[in-house]
Amino acid sequence: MKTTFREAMRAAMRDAMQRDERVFLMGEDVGRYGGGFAVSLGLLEEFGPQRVRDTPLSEAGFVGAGIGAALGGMRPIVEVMTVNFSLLALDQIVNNAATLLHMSGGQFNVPLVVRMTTGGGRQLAAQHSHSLEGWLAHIPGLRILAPATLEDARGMLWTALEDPDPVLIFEHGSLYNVAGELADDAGPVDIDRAAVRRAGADVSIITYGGTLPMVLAAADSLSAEGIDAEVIDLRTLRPLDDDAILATVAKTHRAVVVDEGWRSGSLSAEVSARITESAFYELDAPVARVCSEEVPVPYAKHLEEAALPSVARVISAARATVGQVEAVAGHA
Amino acid sequence: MKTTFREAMRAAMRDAMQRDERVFLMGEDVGRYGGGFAVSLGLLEEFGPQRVRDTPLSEAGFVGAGIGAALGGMRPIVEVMTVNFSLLALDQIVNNAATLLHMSGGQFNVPLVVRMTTGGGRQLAAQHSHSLEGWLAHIPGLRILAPATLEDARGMLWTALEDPDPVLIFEHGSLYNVAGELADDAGPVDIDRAAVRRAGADVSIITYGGTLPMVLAAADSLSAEGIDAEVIDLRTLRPLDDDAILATVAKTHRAVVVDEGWRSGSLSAEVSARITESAFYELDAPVARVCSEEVPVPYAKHLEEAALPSVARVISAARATVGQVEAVAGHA
Amino acid sequence: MTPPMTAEERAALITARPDQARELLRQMLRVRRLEERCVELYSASKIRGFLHVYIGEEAVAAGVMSALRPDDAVVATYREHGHALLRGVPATAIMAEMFGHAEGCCRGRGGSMHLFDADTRFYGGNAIVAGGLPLAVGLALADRMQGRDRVTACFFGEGAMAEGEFHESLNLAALWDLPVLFCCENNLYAMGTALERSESQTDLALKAASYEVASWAVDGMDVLAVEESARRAVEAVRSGGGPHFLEFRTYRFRAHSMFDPERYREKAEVEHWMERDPIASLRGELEASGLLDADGWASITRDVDAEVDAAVEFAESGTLEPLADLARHVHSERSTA
Amino acid sequence: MTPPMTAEERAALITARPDQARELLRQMLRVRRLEERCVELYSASKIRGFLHVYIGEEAVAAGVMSALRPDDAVVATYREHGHALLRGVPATAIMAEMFGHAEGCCRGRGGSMHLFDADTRFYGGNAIVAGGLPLAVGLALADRMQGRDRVTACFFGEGAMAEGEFHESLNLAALWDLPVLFCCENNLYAMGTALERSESQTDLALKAASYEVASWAVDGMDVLAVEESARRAVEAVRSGGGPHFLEFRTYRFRAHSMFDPERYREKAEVEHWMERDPIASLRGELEASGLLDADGWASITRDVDAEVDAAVEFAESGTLEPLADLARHVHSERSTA
Ligand SMILES: Cc1ncc(C[n+]2csc(CCOP(=O)(O)OP(=O)(O)O)c2C)c(N)n1
Ligand SMILES: Cc1ncc(C[n+]2csc(CCOP(=O)(O)OP(=O)(O)O)c2C)c(N)n1
Ligand SMILES: [Mg+2]
Ligand SMILES: [Mg+2]
Repeated sequence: MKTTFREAMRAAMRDAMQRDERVFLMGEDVGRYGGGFAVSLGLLEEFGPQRVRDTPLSEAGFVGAGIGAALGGMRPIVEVMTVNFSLLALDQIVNNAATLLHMSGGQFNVPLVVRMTTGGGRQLAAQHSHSLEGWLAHIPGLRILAPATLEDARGMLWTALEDPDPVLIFEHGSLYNVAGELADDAGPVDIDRAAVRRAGADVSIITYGGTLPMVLAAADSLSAEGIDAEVIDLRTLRPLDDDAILATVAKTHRAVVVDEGWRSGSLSAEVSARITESAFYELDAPVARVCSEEVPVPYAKHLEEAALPSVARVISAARATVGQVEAVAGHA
Repeated sequence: MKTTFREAMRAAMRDAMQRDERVFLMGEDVGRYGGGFAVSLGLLEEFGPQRVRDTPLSEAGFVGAGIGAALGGMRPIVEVMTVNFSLLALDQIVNNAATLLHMSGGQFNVPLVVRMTTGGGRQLAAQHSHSLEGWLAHIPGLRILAPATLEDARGMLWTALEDPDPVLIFEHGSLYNVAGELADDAGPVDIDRAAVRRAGADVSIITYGGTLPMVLAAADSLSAEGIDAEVIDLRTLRPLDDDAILATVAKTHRAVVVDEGWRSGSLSAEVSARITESAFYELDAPVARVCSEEVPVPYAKHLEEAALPSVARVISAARATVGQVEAVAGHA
Repeated sequence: MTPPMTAEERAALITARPDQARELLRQMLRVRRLEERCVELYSASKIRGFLHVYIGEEAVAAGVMSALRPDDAVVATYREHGHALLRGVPATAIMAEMFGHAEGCCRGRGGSMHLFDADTRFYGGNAIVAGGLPLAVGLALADRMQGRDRVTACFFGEGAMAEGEFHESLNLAALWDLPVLFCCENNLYAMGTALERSESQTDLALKAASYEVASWAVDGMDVLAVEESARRAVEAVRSGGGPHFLEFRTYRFRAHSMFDPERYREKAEVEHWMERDPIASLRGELEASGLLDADGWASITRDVDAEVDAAVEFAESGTLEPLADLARHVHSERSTA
Repeated sequence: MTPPMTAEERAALITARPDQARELLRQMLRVRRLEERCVELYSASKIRGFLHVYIGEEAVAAGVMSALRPDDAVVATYREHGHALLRGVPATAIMAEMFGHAEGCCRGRGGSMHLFDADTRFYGGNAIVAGGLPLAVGLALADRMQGRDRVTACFFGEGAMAEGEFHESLNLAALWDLPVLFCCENNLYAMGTALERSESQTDLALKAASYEVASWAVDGMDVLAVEESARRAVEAVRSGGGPHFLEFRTYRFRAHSMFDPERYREKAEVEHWMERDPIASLRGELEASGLLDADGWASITRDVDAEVDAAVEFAESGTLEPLADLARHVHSERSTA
């Protein structure tokens, strides 16, 4: 069936609410407005205002209420319109959702799913273009997901709702309109493993979420010039799938990590550090990173494009990494 | 003169308020209570309630008010009692303090200093033991400092106040009682460069803030077994002093990075990734990390100790790193 | 809310100060025409990102700005083209900013939601709902500590009042007796969320009063009422009366942003409010009182259109910030001192 | 605040229900003695971290807890030993928790500030001021959505009322008509910050009422007044009356925590409040009414001391969680399903 990322997310929510009476959706403008990004359009009409709850502008309040409702036996899906506003709810996420199970010695689990849009690229400027999923991936007690394909948009939510612990789903704003084919019986998918989105032999390009389409485009171009890139979609940012990362590096011996966070302290840094720690002697070249420039994301189109990762930057990083291999080979 | 880290911080604040009428201190309990960690004890009496302002429990409100006061020509020092509560103020720090200069095309700088206590180690459990300075070090527009010595406790504040842009100072709670000698004329210090706290030839141990004493102790022990460690104190976590990091790696060819953040997404990951990127061919062994275990920090002493970095863990990481060098040498 | 004036009282007021009334009309029209053009330019893809227009609410910014002094400060939201313009930011610089050009008031880095201007003490342009309120408190604190009799006017929507940052800011301002004028633009909706689904207490002035802040509700479709209430409140704030809160009851005629299908309100409701269009109303009253004739109106619209045309032309001919400057203004360019 | 009862009215009340009065006395004493022992154990380094005692405020927890049903929920703060104990968490498990032992109610992971207990629906133990309020709202929402007539009682200090999370929680609870009983323990200080330096509106019940939440101020040193107000409020909440707010006017006799030199308040003020010690007062009244004699008191104290002794003994003989289990309870141990 032909669908879009947005529709796949919506189908996942509808499915979840049909499967389980305890599932409900809450957030700013998820109901009457139809969702800030129209993901929940039509759900209010289908499930009513009890299960599709418009909230006031109170990110800490309603995320915290989601935690409480989860403690109380519900299975809330809390939509924080964008990651930018989630800064207002981080106390609840980090100090409560992530810690309650542990602080209570295993007594109180928090079966909560928080969804939010992340990323830049739509000229929304500095306060509306953050990519902070890497921050949350630092926090023990949370599971962090980043769907990048229609299958994952459709399938990750239910698996997340079955997780007894809090799961955050980051949806890159540029993906909602991505259209394509999805199997009619598409359903829940695993949320434990990274995926090889393109097999290749020369260099591993490791990414997730919004930058996956860009990386796949770069891989196509690279193949035209004889560089065969393997593309890994991390899918789950916490816990990272070390096996998949190490397997691809063991195969290609070269890695480029791509994410939209600012380079310093990016999730790519963690992936790079892990590769160094566990596969140093496999490496034929230093692990490279393609991230955002260290500037608040500017409004002007040309500046924004220059600030964010791009196909061109991925290609040149991959080329340089492959080039360096030869330098080393020559030097060895 | 004999002094403590706490007194040196206090002397720095007194000095700043004497130097510049525009400097004032604001935060929860900085006045009548004398500061949550007694850092500001006596300042209310000396400078009066206008310049030493007790605030209500409103982290977003008073941090934001600090930003506004800075825009209005003041030089506020805002004390957020601990990093744990700063989660409530992150919207103001990330969306305003860090972005205003850039969003306004260079018109509005924010000469604000925010001080906060960070770290664990005092059995305060999961909600009171965060080490989130690595998070903030991800944000362009901010400068992040971590004093670890009496000189820096005394000297970083004034330099930070002279910076036209926002500076965050993270003070590890375990350092306040550290006592030692400080020159009578100790004053402002640079906030651009890392420091070599111990010269050594065999392995570089790179750290900052609360873990510096532990790393120095580890270096002492290591030297007894014939491993000569160089200890680097990063001091400034954003921007990182790449030159210093690369210089030490060029010298020892082996590095262990130590910080108290959880390992995944730690600041150590960034340091490791940078070393890989810029000094890969200098390395004789993979960069190692010693960070906190991936658990919310537990209350019980033995569990907390096991969760946080320790002298023993630093020693064994350094040993392993040096050991691996030989393995490589043998294999080459 | 002070009871609305009778038609006779209004006519008398207008007759007493016709210049002021005509000036307020002109100011509102400047905003209206500028924004109508913005909408066209958005459709033509000249302006991108999010665009939130103020059409219908112009009386609020026009009335409040006319009560401020040049050395006062203004903090606004993402719906701030009108505030910037009426505060004195040149239309050229505003339009160029929305084009993402180097000649824009923020060199193209801010865009529609982030207009800033140091000359007029216009502190943005904030895209985080309620995010500007603590800044306003701090600006006022700085004035207070430095003994300056300046006022900081802070605009926000009624939706912002549910946020914790609103609460903390009102409390701080009241506790410390700071010279802030809180201007709530109650247009009844926060995106698609109606006031009664967002606030348990829908009497917003009463709500603000619970912080011990002097508060009034004002007809925000009546620019004269806005001007009068703002002038009084500004005087009170300036003379040490502590923070004041004005709830302006208004309405946005257009969608929340360019992406809003407006599924959450009835056409009839919109039409009802459009009958109270602040520009048409005042124009009608001036004409009825014989204080504005066809020539007068034509001259106002001519001037306004010329300003808008010039702004668009200026923006069209603007340049792009060099890519080499991407990383500029992340940190201040430090003096060598 | 409802006017205090006359001595005669009180005597009549006590005489009417002497068992209840004696039981409340006993409950308050359980908290007092347990915490006095905690302070000693802190000095002896058996308990570490932060320790905040409730001494002086026992009437609040005793009165409110006695009004709740076992299936209701409780959310508290870092000053929660008393709440946990009176909610039914065994003293043994509480004390072992503070010792950091595996036999503690949180297996030693939580400590003094984080007591939790699933059996009694005691949801902590929250060390972030106001951090528990949204949780209480959510617990109540779950009950509401599942059609259960349960109440969630949420305790917090007056200092928490300045936080944005307070504001957002009150609004949500009122807007959605949720069964939360907000219990503000107004002990006049937040660490060293007096109420009038923390809230522009010092009438806290009035403040809460501005959210359209039914609100009363209650003498928090009078356990009978607390019990009565709580019982009425719980009934109202349970029967669909929406959230209620009770301000309990009380005082902490001890320092904020073990690290507080108490520079911010006068000894005389502390002494003044200590004259209203809720335990001494009720004991005195019972004795004056002839409803408690020396034997009766001795028997109460003997039972209480035995309970506390047993708790300490239990804690002393506790074990350490194996280091191998460090990473347990970060994630749930999933069933194989
Ligand atoms: C903290 C935060 N949450 C959500 C949003 C998304 N958002 C943008 S405008 C808006 C509605 C604001 O309504 P109101 O304050 O009434 O102002 P209005 O748009 O009506 O002028 C929302 C929800 C945001 N920008 N910031
Ligand atoms: C968000 C947050 N800010 C600051 C603190 C530090 N702190 C702990 S208790 C406290 C005072 C709280 O006062 P109140 O709410 O009145 O409760 P009380 O201690 O008087 O019972 C403060 C400031 C904290 N724990 N959480
Ligand atoms: Mg609105
Ligand atoms: Mg208190």
